[in-house]
Amino acid sequence: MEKIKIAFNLNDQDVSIETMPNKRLLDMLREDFNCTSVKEGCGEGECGACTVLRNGEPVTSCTMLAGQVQGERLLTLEGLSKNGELDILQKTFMEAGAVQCGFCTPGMILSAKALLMKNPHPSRDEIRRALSGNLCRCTGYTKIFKAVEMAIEE
Amino acid sequence: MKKRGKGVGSMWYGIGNTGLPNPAAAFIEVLSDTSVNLMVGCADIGQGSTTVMAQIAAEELGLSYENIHVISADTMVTPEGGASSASRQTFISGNATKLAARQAKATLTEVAAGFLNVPGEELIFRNGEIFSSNDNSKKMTYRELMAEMKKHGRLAVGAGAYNPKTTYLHPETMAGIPYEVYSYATTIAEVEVDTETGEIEVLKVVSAHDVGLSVNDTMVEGQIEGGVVMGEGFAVFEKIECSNGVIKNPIFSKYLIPTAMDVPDIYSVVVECEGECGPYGAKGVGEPALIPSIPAIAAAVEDAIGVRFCCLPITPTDVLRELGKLKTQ
Amino acid sequence: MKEFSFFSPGTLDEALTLMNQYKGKASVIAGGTDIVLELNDRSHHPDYIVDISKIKELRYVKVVDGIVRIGALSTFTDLENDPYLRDHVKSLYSACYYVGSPQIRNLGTIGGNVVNASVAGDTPTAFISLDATVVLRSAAGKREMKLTDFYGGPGKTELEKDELLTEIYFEAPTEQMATAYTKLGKRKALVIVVIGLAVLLEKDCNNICSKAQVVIGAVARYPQRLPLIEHYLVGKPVTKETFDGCRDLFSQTVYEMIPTRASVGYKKESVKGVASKTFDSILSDFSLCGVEE
Amino acid sequence: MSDRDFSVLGQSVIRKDALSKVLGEAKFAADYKFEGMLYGGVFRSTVPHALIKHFDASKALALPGVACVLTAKDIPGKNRTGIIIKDEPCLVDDKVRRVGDAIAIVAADTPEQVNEALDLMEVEYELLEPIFTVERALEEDSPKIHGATNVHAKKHLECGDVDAAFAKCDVIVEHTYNTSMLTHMFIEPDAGIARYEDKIMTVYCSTQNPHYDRADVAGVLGLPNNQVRIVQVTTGGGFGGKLDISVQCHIALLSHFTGKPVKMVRSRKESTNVSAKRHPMTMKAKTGATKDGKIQAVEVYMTGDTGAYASYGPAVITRAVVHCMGPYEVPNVRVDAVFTYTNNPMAGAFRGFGVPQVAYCHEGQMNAIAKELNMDPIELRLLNAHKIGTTIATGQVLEESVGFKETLIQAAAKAKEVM
Repeated sequence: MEKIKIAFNLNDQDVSIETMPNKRLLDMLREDFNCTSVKEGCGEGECGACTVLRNGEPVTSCTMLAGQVQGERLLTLEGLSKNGELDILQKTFMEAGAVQCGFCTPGMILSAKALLMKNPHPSRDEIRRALSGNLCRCTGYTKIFKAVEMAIEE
Repeated sequence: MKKRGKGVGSMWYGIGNTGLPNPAAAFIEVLSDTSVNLMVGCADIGQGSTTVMAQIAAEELGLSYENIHVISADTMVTPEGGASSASRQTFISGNATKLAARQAKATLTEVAAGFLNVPGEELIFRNGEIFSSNDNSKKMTYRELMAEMKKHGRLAVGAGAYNPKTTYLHPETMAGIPYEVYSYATTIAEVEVDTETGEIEVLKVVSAHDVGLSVNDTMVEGQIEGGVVMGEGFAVFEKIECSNGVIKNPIFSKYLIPTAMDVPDIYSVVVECEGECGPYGAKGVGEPALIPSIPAIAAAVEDAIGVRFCCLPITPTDVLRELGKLKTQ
Repeated sequence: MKEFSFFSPGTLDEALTLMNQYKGKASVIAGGTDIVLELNDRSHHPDYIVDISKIKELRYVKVVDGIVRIGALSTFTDLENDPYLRDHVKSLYSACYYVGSPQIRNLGTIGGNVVNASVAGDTPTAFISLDATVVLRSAAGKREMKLTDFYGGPGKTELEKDELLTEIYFEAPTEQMATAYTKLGKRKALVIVVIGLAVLLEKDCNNICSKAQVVIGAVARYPQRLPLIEHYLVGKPVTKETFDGCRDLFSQTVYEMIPTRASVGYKKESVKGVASKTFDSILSDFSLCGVEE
Repeated sequence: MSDRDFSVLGQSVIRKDALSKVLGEAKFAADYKFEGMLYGGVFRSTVPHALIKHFDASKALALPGVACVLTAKDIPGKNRTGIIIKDEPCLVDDKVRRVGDAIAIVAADTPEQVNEALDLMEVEYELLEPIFTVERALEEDSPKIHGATNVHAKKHLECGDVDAAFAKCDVIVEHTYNTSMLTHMFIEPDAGIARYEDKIMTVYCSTQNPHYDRADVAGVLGLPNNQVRIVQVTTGGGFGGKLDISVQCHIALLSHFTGKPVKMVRSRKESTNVSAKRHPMTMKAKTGATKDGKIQAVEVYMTGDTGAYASYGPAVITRAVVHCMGPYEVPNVRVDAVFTYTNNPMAGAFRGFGVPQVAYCHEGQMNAIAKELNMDPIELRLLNAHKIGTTIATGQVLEESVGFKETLIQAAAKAKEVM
């Protein structure tokens, strides 16, 4: 098996790696770039815990091959806070009590971020739909909706 | 046609293991700069017990929440905490934490009483200060107290253990005291049923919980909301399909839990209730949060279409069958 | 995941050359939402993977001379965001809108959805109701066929091992037409379709149905046109009463499609509700267009 | 409401773990990496009930990267674990009791090698008749899954004179309720990593039950409890599903034999297949009341399927029996409950320990009584609700903190406002 070279932008930094092609984007991010905020909950694109933003859009990194991100811009939760300053969603997730076990949190925040980047004033129904690919078993989603709504108001 | 219905469900839930000893313990140390190490065996699995223990320790010691550092669930460092189950940790590890803090406070009280020259019973520890309940001018800061402790070679440490007051149940009649205290709850649900497709939509859920004392409203609400949604899953979605011992749906695409699109509007009501046995009266809410939503949703579906269901979950197929629509061709 | 060689061609020609070179040994990945799972659990282990997701030329939605052309690499999100489809081809728009989750809609491609021929695919049902044609390309050339024929053969699809599906096209619905798609699932998101129903209806100036293309998905192996229903509708006034009149026919049709399946009881009954929702949408579209009598 | 004025309690302070979680820095078990670590995997049975005639791992052992394959005979300590009853083998020795029983464990350099090794292991079974229903389990001629009986637990609760009370009731409702086998679906699948640290076997894992885990790991390794350290790391939900041992004993064994750190992360499928499930239960209930709505008697017969191993079954049956008449003053109660072993997946703890099941039953009964008497269901509950001084069916007198009526009143008020 031939190694492949992948160059992409990860959390605002240009990176490149030579790696075996038979790995998922999820595995490359976790193992080769130590982005362990990217979680594996199901491995079938259902739970959304492995969500990353590709060119600003949420995608499940467990359903992509590493080689598919050649030339793309990726954002993981590690890249969301800038110079130690938390993103507004990180603040409101804490304040609203939107975090319990925290396993879905990275993906949830990124899906919310993608929504707010595209639509700064979403309705409750738009929030629900934007988060519908991120399963949470602890919170009942309600405080998560609230956290996103608090971020709109800011 | 879409039909709406409402239903009520209540529950009680004994806190801790049933008719069995199930103790938990805590260690605490107030350090010279007034920061605190609290060691509890209790595992925080996302329900927030670490935060609860810190709040209880802060309250008892009269320090702020930020002062408390919690080390939890490391068997080489923390004492026995028992399982994070049976909605027992706020009650049992919470009591243990309070007792540990109280023991440390006994030493602190002794030294403060000497310094302020007032009887220990008069002293109040609050917001980083120690003062006499009879004479506000007799007061000192926690930092001054810790300096005084150091001078006397005293250490502010404590250990606490709590075992709920239960008895073993009689093997034949089950007579006895199964739990020291019970949480109670009532849920009212409103649903809409599509009588053509059998689809059930849970629209609104009110869930009122007697938690004794609410240590942290946001976290209590978080438990209730999570419980309501898990209850919705129980009532109308979830079922392991098992055939010849093999689970047919072990994955998220086949075992359906509610998504953000499926959850109702939830109105949590936190009810408090006088009592001495829990830490400041606190009981548990983790499991109670789930339970009453199940019968409430089932009752609401029955109310909407006027038929009884004997099995959970109630699926769209069940709805159409009970409406008499699935008679064979 | 077993070992394989990975190619990521930037153009269609490069991709077709690779497909020709590794004929039968290469698997194509576009969105990857299905194949990566198979690779990861090792149920599928090709020697070569051809990643076509970087072929920009296959990602478009355009209307040219009354034909709507959709590049195979357009994602569900692309279609959902396309104002033309939203306003003029509601069936396809809805089929994309209700797919899986935002993540899956951002990754999954129309071509993948059609080629995978999943029983529970949403867009094939809508495409067949639009009488769509698929364009298949190989290094040797290009061929076209109706989507119904694409699914007609004994294999999974008519796609040859060196071919790529590059485009799907269909005639743009006219002002006299309305389309709709209804998905019945077990919950509101991330759900596999239990019944998908897509309809294209045309009416004349006297409000009489002049054309009906009705397709049901997730009942048989592939989405099926329902000629009995279509026949019933054509020539009748486009009214609630007409639509109500075919509810039992839907039920009977579904029963005849899967008489022995365990789900038949539920599907034959609930299809009536699905049909009502679909026709309600058609009626409301016609009234919005202001062509109501 | 307490009249005490608190300074910290009652405040919605921000959780201690919130910041690390919103930053993505919180380390869950799968996020741990140790120098030179191996990956572990489990070879599991695909049949529900069988003797193992032959097991062969020679091809797996020949693979490059495979460090060891262990079976029951390699266990230095006790080969039985279990929360309440130690009836579950860490690795199958006598027989397979369910699909998913662990037969062998493997450690290798990479997860891919682990998977390849598992593919190459061969097992030959002598199939035994499996049992999948409570009814079959209770039949005399059924094969026995553990010991001499398939009855896992049996409970009887009685107070008052139930038969006499029913005779005086104006209204009696009888219904049977069934609930399904459910699974927790915590979002983080079970995971852990083990190694010796200063000669102490140290296991970092996702768990709800670290002190219990310690005893089982020590038991399997044959070590004193203080030579085993369980560190609960950030845990992605549990809901009862992470109370039983998951990967802990297996990774500790593999690390013990290889001398290296060993990590195991279950796939979603493996996690769901082998973690405990919610007991499916059948409850036949009879409830009687006088025409003024006072509940006089409750009789319940319930059965539950605990599957192949006891897990928390004994706790579930006891709690279900104590709670099954609901939070109501019922002077005459008779409850009988039987849980059986079967060759189904193991049922154990799941948020509520049997109370969600019985609540469906007792609330169904209350609503049925309300309907019969044409009473408002809230009124009926208020009329019968627990209060200070109530004597419950076990004879306990409730002395403090009984806020049930307040939940009824406040829920009804809120519902009136929002529905």
